[in-house]
Amino acid sequence: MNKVTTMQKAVAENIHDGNFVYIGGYICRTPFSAVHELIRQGKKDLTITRSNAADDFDMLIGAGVVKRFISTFISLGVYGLARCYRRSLEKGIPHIIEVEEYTNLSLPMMLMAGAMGMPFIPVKDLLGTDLMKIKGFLGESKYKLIDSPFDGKPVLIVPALNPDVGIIHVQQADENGNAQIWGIGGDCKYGANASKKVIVSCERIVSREMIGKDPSRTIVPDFKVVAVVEEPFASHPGYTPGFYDQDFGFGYLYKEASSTEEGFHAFLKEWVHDVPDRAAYIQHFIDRFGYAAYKKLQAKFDYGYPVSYEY
Amino acid sequence: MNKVTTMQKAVAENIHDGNFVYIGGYICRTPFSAVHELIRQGKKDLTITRSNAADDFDMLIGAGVVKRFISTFISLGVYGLARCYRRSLEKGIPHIIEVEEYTNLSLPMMLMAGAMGMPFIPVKDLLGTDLMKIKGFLGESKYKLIDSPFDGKPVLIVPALNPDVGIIHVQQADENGNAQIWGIGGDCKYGANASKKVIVSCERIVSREMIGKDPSRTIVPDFKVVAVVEEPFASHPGYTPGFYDQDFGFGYLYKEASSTEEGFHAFLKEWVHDVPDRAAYIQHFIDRFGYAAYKKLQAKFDYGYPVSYEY
Amino acid sequence: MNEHPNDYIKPELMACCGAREIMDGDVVVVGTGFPTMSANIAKHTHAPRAVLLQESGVYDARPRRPALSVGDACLNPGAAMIGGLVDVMGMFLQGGWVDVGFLSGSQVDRFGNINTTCIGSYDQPKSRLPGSGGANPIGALAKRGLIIVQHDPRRLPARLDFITTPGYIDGPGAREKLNMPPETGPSIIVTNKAVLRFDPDTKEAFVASYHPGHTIDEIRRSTGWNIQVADDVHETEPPRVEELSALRNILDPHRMIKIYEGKGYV
Amino acid sequence: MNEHPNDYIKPELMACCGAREIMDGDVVVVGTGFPTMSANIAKHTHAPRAVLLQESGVYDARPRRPALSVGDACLNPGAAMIGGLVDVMGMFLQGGWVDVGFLSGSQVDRFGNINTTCIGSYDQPKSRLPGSGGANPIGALAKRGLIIVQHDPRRLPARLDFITTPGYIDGPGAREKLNMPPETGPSIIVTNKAVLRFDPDTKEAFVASYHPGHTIDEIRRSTGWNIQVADDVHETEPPRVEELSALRNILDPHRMIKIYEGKGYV
Repeated sequence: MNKVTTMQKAVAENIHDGNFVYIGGYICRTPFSAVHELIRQGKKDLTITRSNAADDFDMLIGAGVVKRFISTFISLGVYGLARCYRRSLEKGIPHIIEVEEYTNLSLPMMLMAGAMGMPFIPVKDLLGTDLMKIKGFLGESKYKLIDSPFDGKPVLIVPALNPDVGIIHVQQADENGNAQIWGIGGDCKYGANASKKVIVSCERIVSREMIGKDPSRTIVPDFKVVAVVEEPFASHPGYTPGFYDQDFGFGYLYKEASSTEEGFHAFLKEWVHDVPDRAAYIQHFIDRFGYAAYKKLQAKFDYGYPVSYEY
Repeated sequence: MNKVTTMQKAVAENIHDGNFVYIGGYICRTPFSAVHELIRQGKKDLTITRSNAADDFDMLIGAGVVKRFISTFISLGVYGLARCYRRSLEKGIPHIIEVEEYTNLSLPMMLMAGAMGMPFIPVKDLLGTDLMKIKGFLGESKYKLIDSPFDGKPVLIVPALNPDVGIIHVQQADENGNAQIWGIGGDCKYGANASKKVIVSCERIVSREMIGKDPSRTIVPDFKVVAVVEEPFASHPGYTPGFYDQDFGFGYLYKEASSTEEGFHAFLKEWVHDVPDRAAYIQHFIDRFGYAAYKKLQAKFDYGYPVSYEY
Repeated sequence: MNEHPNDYIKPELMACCGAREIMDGDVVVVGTGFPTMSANIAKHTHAPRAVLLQESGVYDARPRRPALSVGDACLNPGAAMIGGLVDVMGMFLQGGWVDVGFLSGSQVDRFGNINTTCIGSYDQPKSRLPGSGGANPIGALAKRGLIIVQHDPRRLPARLDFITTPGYIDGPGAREKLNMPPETGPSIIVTNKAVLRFDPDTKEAFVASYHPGHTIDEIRRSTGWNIQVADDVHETEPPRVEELSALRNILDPHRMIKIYEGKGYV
Repeated sequence: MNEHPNDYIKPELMACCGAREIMDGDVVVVGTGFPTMSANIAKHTHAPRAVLLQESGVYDARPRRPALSVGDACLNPGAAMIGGLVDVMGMFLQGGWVDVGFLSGSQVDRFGNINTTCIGSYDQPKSRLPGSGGANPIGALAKRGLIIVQHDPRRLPARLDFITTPGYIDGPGAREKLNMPPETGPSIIVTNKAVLRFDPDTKEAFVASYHPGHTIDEIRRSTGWNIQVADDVHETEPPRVEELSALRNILDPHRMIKIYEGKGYV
């Protein structure tokens, strides 16, 4: 079944106010065009999650899309603290979001547990810290500290997560949604597979035959996927291995802009609301910074070796 | 650190009588040359495990190497029941092995739990069947049925496994032990990573640079590996994707031979004890069946596409 | 109206009975032999969007020869996704994505429980069988279990020597009590004499249809318990032209399915 | 005898202090900045077989530019293994394979507990910080935690506003009581004034050495608790020629490390 569509339709048809949404990426393969579309469509009251959140989550929070955030960390990397996040928690602008905090061990494990149909999973972090004392919207279900039924020793267990929708950006997918990646994975494979349905954006749509030339690269099978969007440069200002580098200059631009409410909204107007889709975004990028700046981000070529699955 | 050695040394130095040994493979990438070496060196009292065992496990059992077997299944595939396994359990020949039985869901999960440092893992199989009633050498530690601390509902948890040694065969590895595969994985990645040390045999040793051309294929990092053996055709009569096909004729030969004690021992003499190493094994194969038969098993070429990790 | 050639063999009829249980879009875990044939007949007829998984880690394989095991080399080239057991059995099956699972066994009881562990006692078996493999979790977790078994009182006994794979266990409410996932469990038993289905209230298998050439009386005598018969019991629909055509022209041109005749599926 | 050039800056000295804690063959989880520099100085001097992991999923990266985050594009080409968080944080860290983990924080207390969550109260923070990320599990599970922090009473307070990452928690026996893995915990705090180590009995950080140009008295005044001093306290060994050479010629030719001076590491 051909699931190729536009990001506008993918988001409009599959993500609803109040949904629990997993958004993949780790600077690597951030699904930024989907994030912009969520903002453009004015989605509300979302619960969002992923390990090590960055500018994309900050932007969603600043835009008022987010009600709840299952988090481990959020920053702008080299550009320091996440401004919109801070404004939300320190000053209630645009509103205070509810936060439930885990770590880069427990949250990926909770997504893996969700993907694998486990009710909970034991982890060895959190213990002895104030992360145990603070309980947000999950309340007493944030974790349980039990005595192991095997040896009686204390074991921490955390609940599985199953988002309503997972959004990931990948290098390539076929029209049905078989999605392939290479390079840094973050919690992408398990976040997507834990979700009840998956929206895939990709740098290139390839044939089912090409998928079959290297099936070990597939992280999500087509039967979980509800929409496939061919969206080159979708991770910008993040990067996609083999396609383009991270745009540190744009990161600085966002940092500066998001340092004030006014700057943030001007940024949103320019880069989100005033561009209807990713093609217009790229057009605007080139208009504003020049083709040379765009070209400079494109990846060098250094291909590896092909392998055979034949017998 | 260059860990390249011979299978003789790898097994002699790293596997000791009484060890708990994970042996990878799923017809695909069976580490058969290591299995033969275990028999040749007369190892004793091993506890062995993997999901969906086959001819290699049957051979180890018939050769008297095995004391205990954490199992899910064992057969000769199209050639039916595993003869040596049956003789052991039905007639005590050469001795009765102790069996602890799980399934192709719970055992891989127990190995994954071992690899990930979890004490136990919840699973949704076994319930309501006699697999719950029979408890072997793990006794009451085979599983625990608890009420979920989250919702009070019954949850089955099974213990993590951490073998002393893991043995896997892969397509390629570098001299330090970074091991790469493609194609059917079975429980190989988690079985190896759950083990305290890993012996890697491979079809080809490649440079560290070649590993780095496609790091997403690596399933075991070098710091877990104690020995690397370049051992082409090591999976025969199993197969390795991209290298050679399964040898159904040889499977029949083993089935016929293993149908009697005498036949089995004659088989061991011919294919294990009378050949000092894998090179001699291949020589004997060619002497016995002809180069054409050997050639026929070699994989066709149908290479996929290379990818770039550049930025 | 469907055409029904009359030159079919029993294993072909059985494969077609399995195929008809698969709905378009179903995610199906298959083994080798019957399951693969059934699933592929379905794909080539009424369920083109059904998709197949093998427990070894393969999704949507494109084998150019019939796979002789779930780890067969021919399942590798061209598949849509290849991982390992944890991906297929954990992420897809335990994750709740599998609609149909095929099962077979040396013994099957009235509740669809299956024995693939031993004949005789577990500790001193008369015959030691392979064990569960993927059968137990497939029986526990697939939404619809399709069971293939030969129809005789030894194979359909009143009581199993060992329950390897759960059907409805000891009857109504048993799966629920154990917190097994809702709306899972066996949905059909296809034998060489009949199609059995499960009563929603008693969870017992009953005769839904008898294959051409067989009688209710024969089926009753060949069953190890006092099997019930549906009010609307009828003759099983023989293989349709398009079903046989898919099987013989595309899936099994060498008619390897004939080996099942030798195994007693007549 | 080692030569010690005297043209080093404080962040270089601190990076060298970190490097000296790494033993040959250690598996090291690194972030960016100091940790990467320390680990690589070690690799280029006394610990050539130390290996590096980034929590994002990377093992043994070969970056051609300094990585500005643990997910930096430059970590991809040439790495020995790339998976995801579950591989590095689950399989390697929680699996017990990580010898050394680098940590930093806005506040560190006498037991090596770290705050990266908030200044002020959690519910109404004066300043909201990024949160744990990988720090909490690294602190919980690495055999030796190496902590980098600026030395002033605000950053080394008597009491943290929030414990994000566990050191020795509230002292001896605390980790054991929680069944945290044996022989794990912080082993050193490197500040811009001193090297602190942990008393094996009290689990409190004490002054092991003072950096050239600093005094015990100054260090005491800059610490938020009544810090103990080792009997054999001595001046920190300045950067060695080969350490500086690795840093300046190979790892950081543009001397990006100078930005830490601007951040107060002087």
